Amino acid sequence: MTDTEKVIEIQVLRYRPEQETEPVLQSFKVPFTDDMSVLQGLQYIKDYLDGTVSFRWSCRMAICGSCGMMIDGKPKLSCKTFLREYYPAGLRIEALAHMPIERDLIVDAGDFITKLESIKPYIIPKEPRTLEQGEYLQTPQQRDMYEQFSSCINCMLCYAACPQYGLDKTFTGPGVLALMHRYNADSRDGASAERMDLGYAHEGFWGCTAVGYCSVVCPKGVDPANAINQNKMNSAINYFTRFVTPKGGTK
Amino acid sequence: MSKRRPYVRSMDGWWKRDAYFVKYMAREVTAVFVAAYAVVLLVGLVRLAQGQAAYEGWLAALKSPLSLVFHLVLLATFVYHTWSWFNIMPKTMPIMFVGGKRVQPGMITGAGLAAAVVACLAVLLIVRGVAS
Amino acid sequence: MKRSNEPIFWSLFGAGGMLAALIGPALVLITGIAVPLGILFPADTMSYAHMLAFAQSWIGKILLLAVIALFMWHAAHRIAILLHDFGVHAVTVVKVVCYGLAFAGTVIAAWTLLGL
Amino acid sequence: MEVYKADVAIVGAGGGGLRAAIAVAEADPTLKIALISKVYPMRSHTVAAEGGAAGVTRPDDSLEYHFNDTVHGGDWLCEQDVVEYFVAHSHEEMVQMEHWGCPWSRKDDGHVNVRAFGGMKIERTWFAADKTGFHMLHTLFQTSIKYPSIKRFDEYFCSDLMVEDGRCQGVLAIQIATGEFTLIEAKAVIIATGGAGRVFRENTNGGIVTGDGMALAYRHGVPLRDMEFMQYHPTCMPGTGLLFTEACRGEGGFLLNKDGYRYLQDYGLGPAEPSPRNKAMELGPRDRLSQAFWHEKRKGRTVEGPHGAVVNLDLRHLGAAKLHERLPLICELAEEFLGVDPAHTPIPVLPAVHYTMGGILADGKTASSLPGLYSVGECSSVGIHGANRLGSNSLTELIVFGKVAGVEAAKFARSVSISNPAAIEKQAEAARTRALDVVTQSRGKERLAVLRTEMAQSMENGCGIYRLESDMQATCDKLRELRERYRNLKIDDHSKVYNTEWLLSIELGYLLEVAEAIVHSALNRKESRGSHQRLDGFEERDDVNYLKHSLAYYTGDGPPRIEYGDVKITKSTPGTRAYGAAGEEAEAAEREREGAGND
Ligand SMILES: Cc1cc2nc3c(=O)[nH]c(=O)nc-3n(C[C@H](O)[C@H](O)[C@H](O)COP(=O)(O)OP(=O)(O)OC[C@H]3O[C@@H](n4cnc5c(N)ncnc54)[C@H](O)[C@@H]3O)c2cc1C
Ligand code: SF4
Ligand code: F3S
Ligand code: FES
Repeated sequence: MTDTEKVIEIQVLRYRPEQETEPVLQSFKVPFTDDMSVLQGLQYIKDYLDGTVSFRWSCRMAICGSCGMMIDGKPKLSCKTFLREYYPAGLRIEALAHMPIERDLIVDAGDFITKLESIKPYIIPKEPRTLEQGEYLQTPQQRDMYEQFSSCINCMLCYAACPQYGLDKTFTGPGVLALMHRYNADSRDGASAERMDLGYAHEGFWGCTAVGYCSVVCPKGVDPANAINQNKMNSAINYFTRFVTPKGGTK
Repeated sequence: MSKRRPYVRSMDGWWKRDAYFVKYMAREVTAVFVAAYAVVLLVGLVRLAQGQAAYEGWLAALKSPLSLVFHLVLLATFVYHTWSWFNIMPKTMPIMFVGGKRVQPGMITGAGLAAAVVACLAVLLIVRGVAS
Repeated sequence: MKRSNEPIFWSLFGAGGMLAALIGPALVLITGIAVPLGILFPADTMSYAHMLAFAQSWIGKILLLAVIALFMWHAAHRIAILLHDFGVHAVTVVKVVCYGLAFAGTVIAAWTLLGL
Repeated sequence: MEVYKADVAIVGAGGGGLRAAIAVAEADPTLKIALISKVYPMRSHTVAAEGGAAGVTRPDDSLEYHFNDTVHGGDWLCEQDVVEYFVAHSHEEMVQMEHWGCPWSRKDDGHVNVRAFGGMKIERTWFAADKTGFHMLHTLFQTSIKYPSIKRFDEYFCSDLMVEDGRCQGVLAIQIATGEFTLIEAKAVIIATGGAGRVFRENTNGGIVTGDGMALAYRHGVPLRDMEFMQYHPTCMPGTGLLFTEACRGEGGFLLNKDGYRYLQDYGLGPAEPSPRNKAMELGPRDRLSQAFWHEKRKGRTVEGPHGAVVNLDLRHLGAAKLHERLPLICELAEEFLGVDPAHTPIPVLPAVHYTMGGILADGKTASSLPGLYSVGECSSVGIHGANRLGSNSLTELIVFGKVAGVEAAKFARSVSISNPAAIEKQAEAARTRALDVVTQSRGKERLAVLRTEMAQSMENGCGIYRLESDMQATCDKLRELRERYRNLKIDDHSKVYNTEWLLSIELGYLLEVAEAIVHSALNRKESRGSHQRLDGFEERDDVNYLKHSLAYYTGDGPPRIEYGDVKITKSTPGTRAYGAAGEEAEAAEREREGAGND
């Protein structure tokens, strides 16, 4: 930390329900070095300037999904966004868009969790297997069909990016639909027909208008827009053929 | 008892918040021009059914400077439509492999745009061929 | 959960969008710019006689109906979403109006073509 | 106060807690499970584990090899009967994870692939690219959703255990969103709160890894075992301490000093060969590698970086394609945090605190000395890590012993009932006042962050890779002082909704007490073993006096009382830990000896 100390202005959108009726910006001056993340800037504020600033964080390595925020208006993980990118102009940090603010930079994640729970995010085996029979065989290519969609860290950046979710909270939303596709596309699973009940509904794939911003902001390359929109074709085919193909036919 | 009071922010004017949203809206707005063009053609068709005089009135209207400017705008929006259509195309396709290798999104967009160029040229050539 | 009827409209939207993306620019160029200006194409390309013959052929009828109707359904779907995006909350009204107009356009086009 | 009546309460929803919850649910679906976590389950630090999880898989591997690697690696301070159980059940638990959907990396024929890890004789580490912990945690979390009997208390912070009639009968938790308390009555309690790496300055751990469960059990008289053994991981990011997984070396990475020389060959780990050989050079055990770094630094052969001395982790010869397939997260970390592309430039690394080998005393079935209280995962000392954990054993520990904890706690819960609800509620009221006092009674001027920083620095000085009595004593004194100053905190935040400063100050209380247990256990162990290495006249292992577990007991405001417990030896008597060529010779000699004995 030898470089001469630079100072950056960080504006934080504060909201303390016991104090404020609506969010207000508060400005802090933070000394920083080039290897400091935005999260470290916030930690500096909390440690030395104002202990009441609240935010979530844990891993510091872009894998736990806690630290999503709007940084200069874009949804980002604060632990892998660096202060140097905003110098000398300074930056503005707000809670993730489209979700209710509980306090400061903390949003209510309850809706996301409820939706995640609703899609049966677990393997319902096509052919049950005992432990003695060992693992299911799955070729690397079969694994590739879903692996990308299983990389979701539940950071909700895509929810903050998706205007359709912002406009209509009944929409299941990008991250959770990507996880639904992750299980449907897994060669071990046999329950896509069950899950697709939701997929086929207005709250499922059809709530998406292919804005595509979800995939742009996703820090893990999940591409939820693809997970959703590739299913629209399947859903349409199923819609028109469901009376001729009596059972399933969803894959 | 609980002191919780979650604050819900307004969505008003959301499309102005991010350059990405502006681009998305531009893509959606092309639909208005597609509709307009369909109406122009529909009017032409109805005129055609009403007889030669009516139809030629329509043809004459197409030649007016206002109509020409309007069609130039239409052309621009149609080109933008084509570009944006194939740009989101990769999102609408399942993951594909060719020779064990994942097909990249750029390739799908490129192929789509190439197909559009070929189709447009074909239309132009066929119309010319038939007409002369 | 209730199955959405979107697939019907989405399929028409998709077909229209694809058609517009593939040949839309060429059509606009021909009917709206080149022919009116009398460039690139023979002067009588869109003459009454030519177009009448075209509209009376089966292939012509199908092509004209496809372009007009699908373009309209494509546009109707997007405009309905656009209105929703701009915060018009009367979803059903918007849909009835947009899809209603596209339906009307389709009927008129088909009726006219059949009468020729 | 809100009261929830559960049969089994589980504190912690990382890999260990989730596996235990599923085990309870499967053992008896009528049991009500309360799964309490201060963060949403998928934020738990299991998510950060990169490399993989061990389980004997290949035909040329054997349970005996895994046993020996574990016990030798642990410098014979392992409970050998527990290790035997562990290695025997590892593979089936890994298969269970596969059935639940974990996206293990595969071979072309569709079978699960295994990779090499440090200190291992045969490759046996199951992996999901370099996001193994992430995939295991999400698989377990998502699978847990299937069981209706699991009631989650997400973002509830556990502040105390309820002990009545000599057994543990519940926990008190703060709902972080409201600042209100919930008493969770339970017939059995499992602690699965993870490690305590945050007592040190430079570490690979997440902000939530603050030893909470250890401190809670400790305060209620359960001893913390073998706390002096803290694992340093040799390849971490300078400045942040973030981890570059051992799999970097498993895949063939080299460690180079400032002259580009593979210095490990100077420390009994050679000979240096171009491709990785198990249990040699870069694939030696973590304690040895971290110690070698320390010596290189003393010799002035490390590179000076902006955050102090580093060596280079060279992955260039693996090629971009393999790096992106096998180590994508590593590439991402190196590029984003350091601006280094590992395909073209070596990564600067240094050792940082990584894993807490010790923990809440637990028998082979995860039961503590307090009836009704169980522990699993990094917070627990079930006895398989000894003085130094073998890489990739702890993820497996989570699922093998998570299941055991669930089954045992379920059994116990069915055999008892809540004895005196009124008394428990009274206890809870008292505990609530204590927790609130941290804020309401704070009238001093000590800043939380200052105390935390001083503690972490002092722990690094006194309990680092090499230890001296004088330094350890200084750290003991410092911690006394900090515990004193802790009473005079200045808290800015007096609100209820998401008052994170309040929780941080409760956590600091936990950290300080766990830190004391660590340094006093270290000071009292007058020998060098595994990750506990002394330079003050106790450089050798002393099996006569110290083939013993240390047990730290809470004494209230005073320093912990250190006692010793026996180590269970079943089939491996203490020998020399040798790696590289020397290791192979030693092994051959042992085989001969054993062969002779059998005749
Ligand atoms: C960077 C890194 C890489 C690693 N790589 C490997 C590897 O490759 N292979 C391997 O075998 N091991 C690895 N490890 C070790 C292994 O990942 C951990 O030991 C293990 O994941 C710990 O799991 P756990 O379930 O015990 O705890 P955690 O996953 O840490 O979970 C702790 C849980 O307890 C909860 N909790 C804590 N305190 C409280 C409280 N007061 N109130 C309520 N809830 C509380 C937390 O919310 C969390 O849910 C690695 C560790 C790190 C740090
Ligand atoms: S899809 Fe991407 S952006 Fe959305 S929650 Fe998952 S990781 Fe985050
Ligand atoms: S941004 Fe939203 S509208 Fe669809 S493509 Fe992504 S979910
Ligand atoms: S702190 Fe874990 S993702 Fe940023």
